[in-house]
Formats: sequence, structure tokens, C-alpha cells
Amino acid sequence: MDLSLSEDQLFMRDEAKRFLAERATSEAVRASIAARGHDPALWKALSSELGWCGIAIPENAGGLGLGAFEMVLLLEETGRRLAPVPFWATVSLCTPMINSVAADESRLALLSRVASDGVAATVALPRPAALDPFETIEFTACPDGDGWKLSGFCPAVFNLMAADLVLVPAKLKDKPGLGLFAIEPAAIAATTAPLDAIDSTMPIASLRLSDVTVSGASRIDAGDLQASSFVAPIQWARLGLAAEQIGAASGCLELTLNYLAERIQFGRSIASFQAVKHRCAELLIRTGEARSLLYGAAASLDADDNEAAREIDGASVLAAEALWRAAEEAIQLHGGVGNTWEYDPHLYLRRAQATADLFGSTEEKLARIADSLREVAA
Amino acid sequence: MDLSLSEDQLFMRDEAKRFLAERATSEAVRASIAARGHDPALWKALSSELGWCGIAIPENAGGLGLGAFEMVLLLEETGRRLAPVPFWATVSLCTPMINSVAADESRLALLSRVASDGVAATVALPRPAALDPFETIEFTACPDGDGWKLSGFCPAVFNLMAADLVLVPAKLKDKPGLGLFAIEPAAIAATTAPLDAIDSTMPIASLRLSDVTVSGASRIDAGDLQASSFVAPIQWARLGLAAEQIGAASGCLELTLNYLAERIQFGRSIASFQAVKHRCAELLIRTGEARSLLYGAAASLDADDNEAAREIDGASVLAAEALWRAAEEAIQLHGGVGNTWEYDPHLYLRRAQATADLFGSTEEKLARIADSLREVAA
Amino acid sequence: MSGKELTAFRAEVADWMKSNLSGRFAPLLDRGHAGDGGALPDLRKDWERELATGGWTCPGWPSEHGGRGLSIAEQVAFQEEYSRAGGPGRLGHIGEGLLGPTLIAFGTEEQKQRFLPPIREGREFWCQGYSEPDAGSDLANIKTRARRDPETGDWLVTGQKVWTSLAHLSDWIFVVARCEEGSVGPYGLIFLLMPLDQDGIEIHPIRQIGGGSEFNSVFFDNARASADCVVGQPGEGWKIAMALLSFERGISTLGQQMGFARELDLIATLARENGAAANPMIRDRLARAWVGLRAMRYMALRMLAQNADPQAKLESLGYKYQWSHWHRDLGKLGMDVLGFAGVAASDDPRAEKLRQLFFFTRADTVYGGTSEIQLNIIAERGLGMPKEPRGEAG
Amino acid sequence: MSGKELTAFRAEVADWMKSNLSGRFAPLLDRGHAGDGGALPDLRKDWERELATGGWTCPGWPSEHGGRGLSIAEQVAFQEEYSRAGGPGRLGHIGEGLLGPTLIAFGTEEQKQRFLPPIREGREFWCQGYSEPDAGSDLANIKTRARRDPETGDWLVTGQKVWTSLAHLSDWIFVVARCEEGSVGPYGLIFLLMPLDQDGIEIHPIRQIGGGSEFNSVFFDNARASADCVVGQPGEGWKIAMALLSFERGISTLGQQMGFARELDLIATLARENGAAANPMIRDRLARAWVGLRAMRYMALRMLAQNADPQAKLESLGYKYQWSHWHRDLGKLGMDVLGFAGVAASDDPRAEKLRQLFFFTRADTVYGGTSEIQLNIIAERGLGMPKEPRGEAG
Repeated sequence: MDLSLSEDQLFMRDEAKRFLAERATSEAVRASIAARGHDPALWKALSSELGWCGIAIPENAGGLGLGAFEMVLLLEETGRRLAPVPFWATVSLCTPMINSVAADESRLALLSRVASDGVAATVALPRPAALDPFETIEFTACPDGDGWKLSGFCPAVFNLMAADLVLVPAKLKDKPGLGLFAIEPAAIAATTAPLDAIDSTMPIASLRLSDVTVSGASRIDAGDLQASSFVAPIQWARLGLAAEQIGAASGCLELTLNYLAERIQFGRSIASFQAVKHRCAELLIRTGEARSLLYGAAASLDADDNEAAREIDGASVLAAEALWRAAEEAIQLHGGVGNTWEYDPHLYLRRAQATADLFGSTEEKLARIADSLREVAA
Repeated sequence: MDLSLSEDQLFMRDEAKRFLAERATSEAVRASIAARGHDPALWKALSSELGWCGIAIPENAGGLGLGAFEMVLLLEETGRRLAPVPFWATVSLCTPMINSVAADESRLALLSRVASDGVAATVALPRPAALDPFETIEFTACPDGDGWKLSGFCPAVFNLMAADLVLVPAKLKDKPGLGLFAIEPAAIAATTAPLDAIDSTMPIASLRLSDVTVSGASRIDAGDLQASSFVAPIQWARLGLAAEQIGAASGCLELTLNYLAERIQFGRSIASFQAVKHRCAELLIRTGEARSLLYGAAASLDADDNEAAREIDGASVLAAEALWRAAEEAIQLHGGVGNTWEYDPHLYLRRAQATADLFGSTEEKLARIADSLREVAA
Repeated sequence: MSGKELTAFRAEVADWMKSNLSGRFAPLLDRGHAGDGGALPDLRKDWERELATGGWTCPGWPSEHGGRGLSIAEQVAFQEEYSRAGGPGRLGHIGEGLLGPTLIAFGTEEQKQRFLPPIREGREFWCQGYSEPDAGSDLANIKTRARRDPETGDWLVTGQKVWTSLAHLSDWIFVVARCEEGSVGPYGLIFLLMPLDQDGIEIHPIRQIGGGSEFNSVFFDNARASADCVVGQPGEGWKIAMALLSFERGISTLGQQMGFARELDLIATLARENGAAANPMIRDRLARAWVGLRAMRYMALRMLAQNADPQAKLESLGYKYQWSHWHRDLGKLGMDVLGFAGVAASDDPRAEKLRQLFFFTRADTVYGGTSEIQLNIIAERGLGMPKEPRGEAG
Repeated sequence: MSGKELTAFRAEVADWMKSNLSGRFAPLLDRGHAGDGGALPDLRKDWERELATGGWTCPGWPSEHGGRGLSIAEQVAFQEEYSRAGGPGRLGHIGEGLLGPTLIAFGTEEQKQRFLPPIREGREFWCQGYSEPDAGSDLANIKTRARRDPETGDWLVTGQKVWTSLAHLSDWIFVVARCEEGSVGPYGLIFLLMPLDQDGIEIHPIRQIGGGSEFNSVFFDNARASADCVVGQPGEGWKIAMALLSFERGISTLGQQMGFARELDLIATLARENGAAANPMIRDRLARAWVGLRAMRYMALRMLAQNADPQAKLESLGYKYQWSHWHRDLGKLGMDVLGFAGVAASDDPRAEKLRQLFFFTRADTVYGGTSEIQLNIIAERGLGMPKEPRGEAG
């Protein structure tokens, strides 16, 4: 396995970093918080203009035809700035699901809307905090003429208020199995409710459907859909989340290093105190460790290697911990101002806590890895 | 609850520290390693001459009539120097057991031997690594005329080779229940085998009894002995072990501080590097935290407070971790020489590892505490 | 006081709390603690007067100054019973626990007569003006200037104080300022008492990460302290300031721990209710929290012990670090017990309490001396390791 | 080389190892690694010659120097397959991996011709003379002196080196010594090649905490290095010494990781057998060890990547810290899996292996640059934080 970054990949990463440093500034992020965590102008620029959402979409659907590895490189950068856009939900959560379970006719149409039309998309995950987020599905779909009637409640859908497209998995009422429905927000606007999330840059809202009528064409799956059908595409969401966390950990460390270099106490830059230096070095080590596994897991996913699943579990654990630690240390090393609204460390702390237990807690992920070790499982 | 140390207590502690600093030097401890971890001259001095073994023995048996709190103060000091004597086994493990379960006639006789005659004593614990070391008892006692025949195997008895008296709990063959037998080492000399222990200062040996005949008077319990009878006296052993660990943690930190102050690198004393200072400060905090709970638990035990049991569990956890951490840091902060036989940090590391899981692992102790929290258990 | 008398005393406090923390004061139950410090200010000021009426303000002050001269054991008992009953955060704490004892020790007769009675009666509330933007960890690096008004002999103060807790609810502030031109560090400082309600003072709230604002920046622009409002001599400000801080330790600690115990109970209860307590890692952390709290209790008792145990004195240097890290970890544990339910605001006031606890406890390891400063102090004063050099600047 | 060819190459190595690491060499399986470095020295020297016969020594050296000029991918494949097969610790490593590449880069023609062939053929073994009692973390603080013998032009060396791995099994040592009177730090040093078997050199074993003695103190008392055994110019010693260290990184890492994987397998197997694997905390730690090892693998691959990713370069500064702490934790995990059974020696060679691993891994975070030095380097070179000041003395 070669983990070299190509010239193209390095260029893409640098450009993304440069672009976001300019556009997803602290001021912009803070402004978006008042706007339910969404920056429409930034979104337009990176989706419609720069075409980032097509990163892993096949070229025949208007995408760039690249893979998980390149997706990860972009998500690190959005994570670094806590960019208030539905990028992760669109490229990591929704796109792989369309790609993986949609019937041919729907797939190309939907993917090309994502790749080219700046469509923001999300998925109503039945249980976002569970190791298997599809383990119990509450939405139901009842045949209704040519269409369907959907009912059910999802307590927290990522980026729902900004989404142009929402995928809803539902139990079919007429026969065993599941259906996947693509819903336009207009149809459900009245029944969505934004939540007061601790991490405003990754907004969530609840979604209640009560016999909402949708067309037959809304159902996009190819038939024979099972909960297990989601196992493969959800790996992309897990990986992407880890990428954003690792990017955020690096962004948070940069923030801290900048502050430390400027702040004088006892007549010295705080950055000159050895204990502070060692703690920053430890953050770099943790982040680097997480990033290495992230890249390896992404390459495994692209190579369809069967180590990918547990590597993604591992990367999730390291990423969540690296971000938590970076945020906790940022607040501590900023001293008094680290506990004020005005400084940015708390934005990273919020992201760290809000994402720590997505797709399963650290303990659950590690337990699943332990179960998979042949020596242990026997 | 008053945790003041009286003038007498402070004096006793200071005297013990002074005495051991003189007698249990690094050289003496190392010399004892060749002698199976026992320093007979030191033992004679502190038992027969100074009378330390009588610390918690009633005055009518020749003891000082003090309590767990004073016992703890002395054990901290023996732990600090890793004194190679069967002090813990005698005062913490064996004496409370005699005190608690022996019939009146045996009790006074045995206690006065311990208090005044310099008798070293130990107990063949059925399962020293279990949360309840008496949960399964392998020794059996079969009536044999006026006496008994004892059989069974104990893989590891503390200080067995130095003991003048060994208590063996055994299942009675003639009726339900247990007996406790006090055995002279002469009777069993042929069947003890010293083990190559990682901590030579706390030596262990296996004990095999095959139809060993002992007198009727060897049985010292008052009848009606159950496994549960040992729950109360074993608390003393647990507490005493924690006391030695905490003393050892302090001794190990002192060793490290002395080295750091002398050693020059980059033209500076290593002790002047802030990261090193902070790590030493953290060791002090951990040790102080453990010591506070140790003293509180000892006071609770003396006051017969029903918090004593879980406080001792807690003190065991903190003590084991404080010592482990002190030893690990001692090796690291000593640099290259910390990994040599010639320097002392490894002696503390050995004690840390050898005692880490006695009377249950850290996880088991914490699980037992969690079970006891009424809000959780409910 | 015998153990029996102490038990009776505890019962007396508990009874009083039960009868009085009810009716119109019922909303104060468990309110106004760190992170919620600005809650219900008017009612809490009334509560201070209620306490005064019951004789429960300043119970440790000597009787000649209007206190009850309670022993340490009794003061501890009072603090514990107050907290156990869910007594609200004390708006009078700074006056009663810090300034009062300082004036009793160092104040003039006139100062005692002027300032002690309204503290005891819950009529005047105090806040503390120590920290500055560049005098945080480096507390002696004070830039706020006091110059003498040659006409009146009053002191005119110019500068900025930060992290002033509850300044917006207070009447007076005590301020450490530099009164000798060109002096540096702990020399040339003055300790002044100043009314907040004057033209030269502006109070700006600091918004904290959890959204609350119980701290403030206080700006002084030729603000006036009257000539008789200097404590000690001009130039002795550092000595007075440090003595004041020394009054803070000790007794209130056990009350604080009682509050911690209530928080741990709440977390454990929620863990049982929502199933988190079935997770062995959560159980492990709950048990560790219990162990840590117990160790803190005994550390506090060692600190309060009469007889000087040098080992206890040394180890007590670690107490700030110990409780603040314990509490910060508890805040995290609360969130982890909530799990995904903690990610958004909830209707359950208990969950809201844990979210606030989480945010506020981030500051515990910073305010009142950062952990880094604590570790320096332990290493240098406690373990005798070499001092950290100052830089050239500053 | 295509992926397919690489797979064939791997199979070739694996086959060779299977056929050759058997019979008289069977006792070498898994032996001679760190902590067991002095094991079976004669047989291991034979094994080096067996490797040479198979063409597996120095496979990465250019062909003009007798190597096979393997690509990085092939060298990695060789290392991995060698380790996967349980290949013993390489006595020839210092010569093959460190001194050889240094001579190829900096040596004279004569030096290459004299020294490279016996390294390649497993006939001469080398050890490294860098560290001194006062030049540990502060590596440049070298006190060993080299003075020129005016008659012969040879260099006469006096001083002490410590932590010299396997000196007692080696034939030659390379030494960094101070050749300019009065010079300090990295200036005025010389890099010398010296035969160990001479009157002026004494080798004293250093007993380690686990009982083994694979390190030594080497004492020099007017020991002689012949005039043509200087690498580079006198005064350039530091440059050569640092260049030599730079050859150590990288390729052998993946072989080392394969060894780690075997250790983790052993621990996991024992945990299953003795029931420790039922403990959720032990399971958690086993899983973390797997995760950490996987992350190390990908870190190594990022380090070996052709294209320069500055982020990878920065993060690779942490690799020594990462693997050494991982390995130290693994050593502790092994003991905790053994539990009370690990407290005394055992008849089970697997348990003995874990005990040795425990003791030896204590040193991983010290040798080859302490963790503290690693953190300084990361902070200063990687993160651009201010340098740690040197003291007055020294």
C-alpha cells in the first residue's frame, strides 16, 4: 500500500486549506451560528463553484470520480475550520448511500444533482449514536396509490434545515423489508424543528412525518433493501466524521500554538515553558497517529480491503480522542480567556463533545475490534 | 472525624523513618535479595527490640493496644524502604486474623508471641489475587485421633520461608465448615518451595501439605468458622498493603527527586526542566490523594464505620496506581541508568507490579464500589 | 464541643434550613452555584438577610465582631448541613469569608465598624479586584495604578480588572493597585476598598463558554477610594492580598464537597435511569469519582487538623489541582452519561444542569490559579525543585 | 516492481526463511530481539553467514558494493517476511544498516574495500560508540578525547562510552570523540573506526533491570585507531554521526512492527487461554493495542512515501515516541494479562517471554533518545516553539 500523496492531492488539499482560511474565518463561523449553523454563500462556493461535493461521485454522473482518500483530504480541511456547511452530510453520509443502494435510474439523477447543482443532502439516521445506526428503524412507509405515506419520528437529523434532499429509510408496511425515500424539504417543512445543539456548526433538527404523502418516484432503492444494506455506505460517513475530527484537532492545535506564541506571562512567551511545549507535542503525536490510521483506512476502503471496517472503527476512536484532547488542552492553555465565548477553543470543544459518541461510543467501537481479534475471539 | 496526628504518632513515624533509613538502606535491601528477601537482623530489631509487631495487639497480650491508624503509619515506613522483613504479613495479614477468629485461649498465647517474641507469621491465603481471597479453599483437614491431617496446595504464601508461624485455613472433612490451623514451619519445611518472585523484597513460596499430621491444639479457631469470618480481618491486610504501597510511592519519588537534583544535562540540573517538575508534582498529588484516603479508611476501620470496606477498596486502587506511576516515572526520569540493575527504581517497579492485583484487580475493586453506590445499584 | 453536641448542632442547622429554605425561598434550592452564579439575585440577597436573621452569616467571626465564634468543627458542620440541604450559592461569601477576616486582622477600628456590620447583615455585597489582563497566572504583574489626590488624600484608580465574579451584583470591590510609580511585581502595591456605584467605574460582563456571564471586566478611570479606605499601609498591598487569600482555604471546602456529592448523585441517578450505568466503563468512572471525592474529604480533614503534620501540609499544596481536575472530569462524565441526549438542549432540567456543569467545570482548572501554576508551586515550594526563571521582558 | 512481482518476491523470502530457519537454526526462532539480544551468539553469527550465502544480507546496498539494490518496497517486504517468519534479531544490523551506508556515503575507497565485504559476509560485527555518562540526552556533550600520535599519525582514544549494545559480541566499534582541545558541543569531533580486541579497550557489561546484559560500558585508555580509520575529516565527526543515525529510520520499522504484532498475538492468545480476555478492560486494551499498531503501520508507510507531504514529515517526528510508548504499554499489558501468575517465574516459556518483554520495554522510552528529548524536538523543530535554554555549566 502506497500512502504517498500525489501532486494533485497535495494541490487539492492546499487549495482547500487556503480557500477555507479565507472564507471560513472565525467571524464567518460565528455569524453562521445565528443562522442555524449554515453559511449559504460558503456552501454555494464550495459545492456549485468548486465542485467539492462531486469528489467521490463517478465521472458519468458529473463527479470527479475520486475516492474515499480524496474525500478525507477535503473533510480534514472543513473540519479544521469547523466550516458551517452540510458538506459531511452531503458527501460522506448521503452520497455513498445513494451510490450504494439507489436503483440505477435514481442514482445517476441524484448523484448528478449533488455533483453539479449544489444540492445539500442528508439522511434521517434512525439511531445516530448507535454502533449500527440502522439497528431499529421507526419510520414506516404505507403504499398509497402510486405513492407512499410516510410516518415516524427521528429525533436528530444532521443539517436537516439546510438540506435540499433528505433520505428517509422506512419499514415497508405491505411486505417485509425496507424502502429508502428521497424527500424534498418542502414536503416536510412544517414538521422539522431545529434543536438547540451544543455544536452549532453541525446543526441538528428533529423530523416528524405523519402520513406524509410522497410520490412513487421518491422511493429510490433497487428493492430488496435490508438494514444490512446500509453497513457498507455508512462506513463512509464514519470515516468522514473521523476526518473532520482530525482536521478539527489540527485546527484547534494551530489556534493554541498561535495564542501561546503571543501571550506573555512572567516576562516570557507561554510557548517557551517546557511543560506547555511537551503537551503541545503530545497533541501533535496523537493527531498524527489518528491521521495515519485515517489515511490507511481510507486507502483500505478504496481498495475494498476487508480490514477497512475495523480500521475505520480504530480511526474513529483515535480521532474522537485526539479532538477531545486538543480541545481540552486548548481551553486549559488559553487560561482565563479559553473559557470565554469570545475565543474559539469552545467551538472545538463543542464539536468534540457532540461527535464523541456518534456511531457508537469509544468503548463500543473498541469492544467490536476486540471481538474481531482472532486470538481473543477464538 | 479528626485526622490530626498526635505528638506520639508523629514521633513514632519520625522514629520509624529514621531507624529504617539507617537499617534498610539500598545496600541492605540488595544484600537481602540474595538471602531470599529476608533480613533477620532487621527483623529482630524491629520486632523483638522495638516491638513494632505489637502495634495493634491488645495490651493484655503484650501489645501497644493501638489501632489500624498507627499500623498504617509504620507500614508506610517499611514500604518506603521496601524493608525486607515479614512485617506486613505479620501485623496486617496474620495478627488481625488471630485477633478476629481465634478462640480465647489460643488468641492471647499467639498474640503475645507475636508482640513479644519476634515471631514472624503469615497466612496461606487460598487465592491472594482474588477480590475475596477465601472464596475457594483447597486445604482440607481430616480428624486423626486427637489431631488432624492436613492436605492441599497453596501456590504462593507471602514470607513463608521466614515465617515462624503459618496459619492455614482448611475445609473440615468431618463436618461442614472451616478450621484455622496454626502450623510451625518445622512441620512443613520439606514441602515449601521458594519461588523466583519478581519482587524479591516481598518473597513468596508455595506450600504443599500431604497428610501432614498436626496436634489438636493446632486448630485455633473458636468453631463455627465460615469463609465470611475472614472478611473483617482481611480488611487489615488490604489496608496494610495499600499503606506499604503508598510509603513505597513516596520513597520512590524521593529517590527520583534526589537523582534529578544531582544529574546535569544541557548544563542544567534535570530538576530545573518544567516538564520534569510538573510530572514530579503530579506524583506528589497522586500520592497525597492516596494517603488521604488511606488515613481516612484506617480511621474508619478503627471507628468500626461501615464506610471502611469500600474506602479500603478505594485506597487500594489509588495506592496501587500511585506506586505504579511513581515507579514508571522514576525509571523514565532516571534516563538510561533507570534501566540498570544497579539503580533502585526497578525495585519499586517490581513491588508495584507484584502487588498491583493482590486482593483483586483495580477493575474488580472499582466494580465492587460501583455496585455499592445506591444511585447506581438501585 | 463533644460529638453529641456537634450532632445536635448539625440537627439544629438542618432544621433551620428545612424550615427556612421553603415557601418564597423554595426556588433557591440548589441554585446560584458556580456556573449559575448570577441566578435569582434579588431573592438570593433576601436569603442572605434571612440567614443573618437566623444568625447564620459569619458564624466563624469572633463574637466581638458580631460573629458566633464557632469552632472549626462547628463551622464545618454548618457548611456541610447547609450544602446537604441544597442551600443556594452565597452572595455574601466574598464579604464574609474573605474581606471580613482580612479587616478583622488588618483593618482600622473605623473600617471594622463601617464595613463589618453590613456584611454580617446581608446589606452590602463585595467582589474581588485582583486579576488583570496581564496579571493572571502572573498575579503580581499588576498594572492598575492608584495615585494620591493631593487635595483630598483620596486615591484615584485607573486600570482594568478581569474575572471579577458577580461585580454586577455587588456594592463594593477591593482592589490591589500599584501606588508606587516604577515599582514591579509584589512591591509598591496598595489594597483599597471602593464603592462600585461611581462615575469612574464601568462593569462589562464576560460571556462564558456555557453562555452565562457571572464574571466581569471592571474598568477604572480615575475612580475614587476615599483616604480612609486603604487596608494596611500603601505599599503593603501584596501582603494584605495574600493574607486575604489564605482565609479562603479550608472550611468552605467541605461544603463545596457536599455540593460535589450532590452532583455525583445526580449523575449516578441519571446513569441508572438511562442505562448508562450498565456500561462497565461508566461504572468504573462513577466508582473512581466516588473514590476521588472520598480522598478529597480526608485531604480536607487533614488540612483542618490541629496538629501540624508536615506531610499533610506538603500534600495540601495539591488540593486545588485535585478538586479542580476531579470536578472537570465529573463534568465530562455527566455529559458522557447523557450521551447523544446531551448533544442538544433538553426539557429535562437535570440534563440541563449537567450541560451547564460540563461547560462551567472547564474553568475550574484555570480560575483561582491555573493547574500549571499549581504544579509549579508544588514542585518549587513543596519539592524544592529549582524555580522557573522569569523572562527578560515584563 | 509490480504488485504481482512484489507478491512473488515476498513468497521467495518466506520460502527461503522456511527452508533455512530450521534444522540447526530452529532454536533461533523468535530469539535475539531486544531484551534477549545476547542470546545464542555463536549460532546467530552462523545465521548471519547463512543469510549472506542466501544473498539476504545488505539487500538494500547498491550492487557495486555487493548489495542487491532492492527498492524500498522490496526492502520493506523482506523485513516484513523475515519478521513474520520469526527471524532472529540481527547481529549484523549495526554494520549493515548503519555503518555500511555511512561508509558508502562518506568513506574512502580503501575503507569501503576493507570494511564492506566482511559486513556483507557476516564475518565482522560492529557496535556503536556514541553515548557517554554525561552525553545521554545531551548527545553532543562528548568528553572522550582523541589525540594524534605524532609518530604514526594514528589516533589515541581515552574515555568512556556507555549503552554500547552487544559490544561483547562485536569485532569493531565506531566512536565519536573530541579531537580538538577546548571545543564544545558538536564542534571539534572525530568519527573513528576501532578494533575492539586491543589492550586499550575494556568492555564491562551493564546489568539491566530484567537481569540481562546486552549493553556495555566500553572503557578506552589510549586505545588506538589507525590513521586511515577516520571517516570524513577530523572535526567533522558530528556530521558523520548524525548522517549515520539518519540511515536507521524507515525500513527496519516495518519489520519491527511485525515483531510487535507477534507479541500482541501472544498476549491475546494467553488472555484467551487464562480468561483475562473476558475482562472488558483487558479487551479494551487489547483493541487499543491493535489500533495503535495499525496506526503505526500507516505512519511508517507515510514516512516511506515517495512524495513529500509536509504534514507527514512533521508528524513523523513523533514516531519514536509513538512506538516506544505503545511498546512500553504492551509490556505492561502482557503482565496484567498474566496477573498473579506473572509475579513469579514460571515453567511456561510464553509467560517468561512476557516477563522479559515487560522489563525490557521499560527502556524503549529511554534508549535512542528519551521521550523528553523527542517532545522537545517535536515542539521546537516541528511546532516552532522556543528552544529550551542551556544552563550556565556544561
